[in-house]
Amino acid sequence: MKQLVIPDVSLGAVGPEIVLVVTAILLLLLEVFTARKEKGYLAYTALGGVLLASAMTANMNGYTEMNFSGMYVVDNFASFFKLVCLLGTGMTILVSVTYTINEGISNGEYYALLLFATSGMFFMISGSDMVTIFMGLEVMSISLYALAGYTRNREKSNEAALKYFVLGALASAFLLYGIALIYGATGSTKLAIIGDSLRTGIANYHLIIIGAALLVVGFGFKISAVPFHMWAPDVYQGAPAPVTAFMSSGPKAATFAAFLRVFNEALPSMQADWWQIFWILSVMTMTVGNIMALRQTDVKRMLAYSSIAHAGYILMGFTTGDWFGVSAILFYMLVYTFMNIGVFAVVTIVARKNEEKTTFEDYTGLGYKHPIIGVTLVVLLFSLIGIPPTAGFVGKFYIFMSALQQGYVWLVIIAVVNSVISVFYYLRLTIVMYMTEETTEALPSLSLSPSLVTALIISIYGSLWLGVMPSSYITFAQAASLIP
Amino acid sequence: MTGLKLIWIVPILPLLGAITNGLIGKLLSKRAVTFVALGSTGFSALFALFAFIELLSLDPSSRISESILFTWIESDKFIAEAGIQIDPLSGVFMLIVTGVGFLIHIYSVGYMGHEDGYSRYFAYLNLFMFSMLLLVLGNNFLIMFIGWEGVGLCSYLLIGYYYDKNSAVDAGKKAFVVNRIGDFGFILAIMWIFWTFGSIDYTSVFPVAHEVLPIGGFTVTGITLLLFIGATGKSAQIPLYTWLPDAMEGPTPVSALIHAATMVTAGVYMVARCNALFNIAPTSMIVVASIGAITALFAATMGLYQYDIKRVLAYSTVSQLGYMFLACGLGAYVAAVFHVITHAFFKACLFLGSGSVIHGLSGEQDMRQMGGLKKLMPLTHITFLISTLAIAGIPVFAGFFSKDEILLSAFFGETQGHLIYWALATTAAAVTSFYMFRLYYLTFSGVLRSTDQHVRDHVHESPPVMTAPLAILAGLAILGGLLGLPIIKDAHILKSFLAPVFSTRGAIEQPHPPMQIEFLLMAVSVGVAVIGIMVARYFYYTNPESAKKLAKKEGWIKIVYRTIQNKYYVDEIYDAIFVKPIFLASRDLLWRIFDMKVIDGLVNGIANFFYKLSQTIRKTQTGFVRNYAMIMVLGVVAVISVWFIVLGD
Amino acid sequence: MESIPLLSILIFTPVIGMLSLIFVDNKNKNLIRSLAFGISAINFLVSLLLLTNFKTTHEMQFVEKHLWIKDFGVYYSLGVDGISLFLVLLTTLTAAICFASTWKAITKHVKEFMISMLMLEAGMIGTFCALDFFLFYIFWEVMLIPMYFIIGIWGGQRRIYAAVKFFLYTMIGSVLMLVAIIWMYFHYNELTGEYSLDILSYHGLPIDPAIQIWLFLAFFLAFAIKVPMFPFHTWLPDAHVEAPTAGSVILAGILLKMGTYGFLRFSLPIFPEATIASINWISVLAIIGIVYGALVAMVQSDIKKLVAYSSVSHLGFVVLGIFALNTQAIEGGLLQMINHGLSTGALFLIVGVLYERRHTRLISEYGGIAAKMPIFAVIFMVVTLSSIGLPGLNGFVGEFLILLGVWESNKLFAILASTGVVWAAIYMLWMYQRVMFGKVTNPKNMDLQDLNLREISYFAPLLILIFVLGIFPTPVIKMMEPSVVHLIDQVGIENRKPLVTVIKEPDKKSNSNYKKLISANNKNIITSRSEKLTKVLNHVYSNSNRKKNSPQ
Amino acid sequence: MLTVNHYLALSGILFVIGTVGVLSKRNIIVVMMCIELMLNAVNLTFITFANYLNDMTGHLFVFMVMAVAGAEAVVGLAIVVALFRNRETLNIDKLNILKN
Repeated sequence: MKQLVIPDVSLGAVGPEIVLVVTAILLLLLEVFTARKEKGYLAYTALGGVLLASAMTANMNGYTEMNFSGMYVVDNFASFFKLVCLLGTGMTILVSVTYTINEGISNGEYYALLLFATSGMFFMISGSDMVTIFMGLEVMSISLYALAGYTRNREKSNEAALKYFVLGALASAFLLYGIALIYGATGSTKLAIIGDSLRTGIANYHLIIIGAALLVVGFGFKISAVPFHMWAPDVYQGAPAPVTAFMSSGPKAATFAAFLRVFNEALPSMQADWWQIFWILSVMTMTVGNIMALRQTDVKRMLAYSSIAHAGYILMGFTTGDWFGVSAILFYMLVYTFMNIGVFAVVTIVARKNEEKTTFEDYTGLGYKHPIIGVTLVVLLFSLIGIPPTAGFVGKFYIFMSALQQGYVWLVIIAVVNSVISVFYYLRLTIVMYMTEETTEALPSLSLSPSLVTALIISIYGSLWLGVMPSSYITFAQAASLIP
Repeated sequence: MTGLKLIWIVPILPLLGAITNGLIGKLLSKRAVTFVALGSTGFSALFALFAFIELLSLDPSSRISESILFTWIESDKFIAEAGIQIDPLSGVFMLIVTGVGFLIHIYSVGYMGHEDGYSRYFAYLNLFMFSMLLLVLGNNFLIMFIGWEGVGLCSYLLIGYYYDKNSAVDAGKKAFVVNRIGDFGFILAIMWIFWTFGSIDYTSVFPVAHEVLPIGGFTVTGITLLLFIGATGKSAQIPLYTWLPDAMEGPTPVSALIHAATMVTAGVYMVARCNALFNIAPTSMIVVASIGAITALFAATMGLYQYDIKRVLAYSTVSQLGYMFLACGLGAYVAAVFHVITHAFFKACLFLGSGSVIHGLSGEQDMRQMGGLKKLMPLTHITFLISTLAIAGIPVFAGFFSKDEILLSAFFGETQGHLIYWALATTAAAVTSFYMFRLYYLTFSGVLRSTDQHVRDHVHESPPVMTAPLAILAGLAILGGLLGLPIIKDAHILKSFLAPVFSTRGAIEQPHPPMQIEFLLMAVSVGVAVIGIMVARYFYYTNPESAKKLAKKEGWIKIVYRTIQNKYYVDEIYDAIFVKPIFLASRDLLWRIFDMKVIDGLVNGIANFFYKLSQTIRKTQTGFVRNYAMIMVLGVVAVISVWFIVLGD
Repeated sequence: MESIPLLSILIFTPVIGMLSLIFVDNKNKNLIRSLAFGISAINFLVSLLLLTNFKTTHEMQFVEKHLWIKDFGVYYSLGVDGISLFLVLLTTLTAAICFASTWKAITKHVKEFMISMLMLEAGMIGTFCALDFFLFYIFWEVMLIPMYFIIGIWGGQRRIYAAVKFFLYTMIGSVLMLVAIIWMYFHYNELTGEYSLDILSYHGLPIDPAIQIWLFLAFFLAFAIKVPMFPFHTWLPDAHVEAPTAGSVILAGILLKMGTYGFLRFSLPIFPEATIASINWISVLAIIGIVYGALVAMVQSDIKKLVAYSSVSHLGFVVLGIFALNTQAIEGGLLQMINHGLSTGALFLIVGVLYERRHTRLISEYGGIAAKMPIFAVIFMVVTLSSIGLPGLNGFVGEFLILLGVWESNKLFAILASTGVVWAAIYMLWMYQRVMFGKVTNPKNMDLQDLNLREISYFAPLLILIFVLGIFPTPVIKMMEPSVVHLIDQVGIENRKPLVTVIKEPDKKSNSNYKKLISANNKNIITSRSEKLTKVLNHVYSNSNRKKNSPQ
Repeated sequence: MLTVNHYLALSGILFVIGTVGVLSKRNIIVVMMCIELMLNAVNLTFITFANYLNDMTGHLFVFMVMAVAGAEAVVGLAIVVALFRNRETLNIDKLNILKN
């Protein structure tokens, strides 16, 4: 009778996750016991939880440890991504404080779901075993399905949630099938062991290929890479604005982390094969994302395509497959989160009650009526295009450098042409804001709550300060890129 | 020696006059403006005289003095100083410009008295004096070029003085553009000279010209031809003369000063100055001579049937310039300069005379409206007659001596085909005397034919301020000849004075025919002139109707009459060949089609391509979940198959 | 004097001015205008300090170098030499004049306009002084944003089309340049072992000529669009016609010089073989630009478009001069850049004056203005003559030196280019005649009042400079000479010694098999890392004792 | 005698049937059932491999998948209920407000 061996479990490593989950549950309970009117402070408790978690992850920086018998790893790479996700969640909470009150949606569960999704992301990021990654992915996805359809009375939101659910489930089925095949071929689901067995060479190589391809599909769906991006525009447009902001930053970062970890740890020996796949994926994603965004009339939908395009730029970092490319992805992800959530914050402000003000025409004369919002949006847009002194430029510069270092000249040229195409639709917004003759009816005054202002300030800080003085963040990203 | 060092004052004074009149002219009274203008030109003339006398005091061999003010452009090896050089040639021209210029200034006071842009006129005139002096006194090609374009600018401004008249401004623009075409050749020549000699100063280019450049070589011919293009532009020779007749739109004193005496002779000065280059480029000499001769005759014929008094004089200037270039082409630079001098006197006098006629007839320029002014304007008549005799080449008058020298050098020249030049020149002389006397008889003899009553009873002799210069110029037209009279055993004053400038290596030896052959030639030329006068007298004095009958006759005479009348349709031909096609080509071909359609079309096309592409791809986003799922599954299949293909190679 | 960071002051005074303007409320427009003008005037005076203690050597002066991004080897390094000194001065002068000239022109959103102009000024000065590729690229693109807004917001009817076209044209060029910069960055690392983006250390870097051509083309496209050279010029007329007066003055005065400055600072010294190989086709393009620009200018009915096409023609001269690669031609080119800035800047101010009075730019609308506005007529005449290149004024000196230099390198090119001198006279004088001379046909022109004192005050500096540079160009040329001679030595192949220690000779690998080589050495990077990984794992399995310092 | 390949083939077929079901079916509930079918197909593969490699991870994974499938079904049905309340239809082709 084998003696029961209790595996050594150090709860310290999973401290941040625990904090998040506990806060989420606390929120659920609190919502039941508090009266209707002062629901506001729930958001701030959620924010408190996020800040505590980020404090804990920050102090774990620079400390690497394999935990839960090889299923959960804590290293610089993980803590960097976790901080990025926390940043995304924190800013989303700030944006959705007034949103939830205006829309009259009960905000207890809303923040709980946000925190659950973030904890799911954490598991994905630190998972060094397929099981953990899968579990993290599912926890995140399911809470996002619920969040997407949170404003029940809106048809768009329901439709978005359903589409996201059906296609998400389909994608995770493919992912699972991939994991199963790789498990079958290599005999384990631990990334390190998969990597070893691949290096030593295994019999049925075809199984591995199909498995890896299915992995690419599963993860590709989550980051909306092109053949699997169809859900993104509809879901981004349908879901409530703060949720879209959250969806476009947090989950993407987590999926990239898992993607990187799986492909750089488990399947490095096949790098010679999968860089072509990523090369094609990146080009397709960039080009389709940018071209589709050209003729959009709805700002949220345009931003959906722009986030697809940015996923394309990030995929460029994959093709290199060396630490320089990974650090480029890390830095770009950080900058991207700042920019994207900032833009969605502005969209939320302009959309007002029941989100009907999201077409381009609704932004006419915004630059003059609300100079602060106008300038912020301009800076964020130019950062999305990648014009210097903004952080977007440094991010793109870094990614192009990593690609060019490996000699992918044509990939960079295509990316560069894509960013010129992207100028078209980003500038259309500035044209509407500043250059068209103002319509007679005055734009109603927009409510600027302190939390929204803080979110905007953070995004401006991220877009400009990182653009001017990025060196400390770059060193942090480079330190984090060495997956042990 | 100090006089020569201060030579700078001669050009600077008119410049100061121009600046004062230009900037504050409006505020000053008319008297003050006159004082400034005349003062500056007067003193400049005075200083020019002192300098010239001081130059004479030097012994002939070292009659040259340079004074450099500052370095204008210095870039690595290329150095262009702002320097003035006075030597016999520039001395002579300086005197003409300042002398005749001063007289014309005095005349203009009377002529332009009642104009409102009075200060503007004198500002431009002084500026012209400055540029012309700079041109003549410059010590390197670039300074000459500044003067060159400066005079072009002033002629543009002065021709277009009556800027509310569109025809005047058009004429000004035409003059500037045609000059610019000439300058295009000149500037290329300067560059070529710099890169062959390493410098553009006269003193370092001319002495070594014959060593550096092989005689008749490609470079020297190229340089000289380009220089000559510049000269034709400025001195209105065959290809680029069309601007001079139109330049008559400007006020008459302007025509007198610029388009008779000084500016147009700039080309002759340039060719004379570069004689060292021209002498070693025989082909260019032939080109210069032949263009000179052809222009002489061609322009003379065009002068035949003009009815505007100033146009006749304009064509006669073009033809006289032809003579000067013919002389240069034959190597007789002295004869050319001599003719420049005499021409300056009598042509200025003719123009001012016609000016006083026009002034008298309050603006009437058409000869058919004139006549019988002999009695009404005696002084103008006398001076006009003297100058007409001078230009016709009647002995005693200056014209005869200078023109005769040119004919002489043509007759005895060594360049082959020189006899043809002589024949052309002589016939041109005949035609010249004919149209000059036609002009004389139509304006002064007979009875006043003017139909306008106002003109008829306002005919008056011009005030002394206008007739005094006329008298002086008429006097010079007579005495001018002395310069060339071979009194002391063929020691032709001017020749000996200018000898050092023109005695460069390769200069064509001037013929010294025996006395009697010289007299024979003189007789021929005088005879030809007299014939011209007689014919003119017959048609326009004895029986005026015959001229009209002749004009009516059908047949080939009509055709000839018509073509000459319309100046051989040269203007229309130029328009058709150059102006219209370039304008239309650039408007429709270059701008509308190429710029708009091709380049912009391409740019907008690419933008539309992306727009259409995005339109088509957007259709795939149908909104149906099942389509999305289908594309996803296809994506999966694609990824797997790509992976296998990749693995395959 | 060396201690004071003059160049940073020059760049950041407008930025500070910009920020201070934000707090001025929108209402009192005159305070905003005078503040903006004050700032740019101070900036101009400060830039004069540059002139006074500029030592005529070819080395960079007023150099400032601080570490900026450690990981990319990017430094915040500024410096000025003979080539860029006068362009900086031209920038500060034109900017100051622009602020003075837009007193009446811009009425709506004055604050935003002044902010954009100040940002533009900072960007331009930065581009001229940057000595680090990264910094240069940042300033190069920073200029785009304000110019886009200036054309887009305060422009004419088709301003949006013109603004977007301007933005895209410049963006495509500069983006390809970015790819070239990054490529060279790694090539530099291969040769010398360490990372640097400092422009000067790239001078004379041995690059395999086959690749050098591609890099040269990338840089050439960026600068050719900016110049604008012949095929890429169609954005200029649109941008000029639609931009407000101050915008087109700055656009014509300075932005066009970025392209030619780029050739001098980057294309010539860094890619000498490629430059020499491509002299001919570039000169042909330049000549086409000269003749084409002039001919099309002749037939324009809108004054601004005419002046825009004349800029294409003038800058064709400059490019021709630069690629003639001898001292006279390049010095002529540099001088012509300054002269063009002055004369075309003045021309646009003149069009602005006319537009302010009659709100139309069509030549047919005018006629006989000389009678009504005599002072204006004189100023307009002087500026026209300077832009035609009348000797004695500044235009001639530059053009003559260019043609002189081009004559030495290729006679035919010189002859063809010289026709440009004739075309210039034709279209400018014809335009001048139709606008100023003739009778006053249009009733609206009857009561045009002449320039007031303010307007004359901002024309004065330009006119004085037009005369001074025309008569005394030598001091300016003397200051440029050492830098130009040094530049020509760099292009001359024989005595070019790389400034930087080259570890190994650049192996002649062509670009295509570059990737196979890369993916091969990529494997060994990964394999080395995974050994480390397995060690960690064995450690975990072999002894399951707990880690020492788990994060309690 | 049933070898590993047979089981793998079966699970592959099941997986394909599930995918085709998702693509073709109009009723949302049926689509969800097909997704469950696909997940169970994957479970089958896991068990075959776990048995073949006689290693416990496979079996562990199956439990995880079942738990996830359950959670997913719950949230999916909640969404469907909300959707039905608004649109009174379960036909997936009716849901195309958000397009191009």
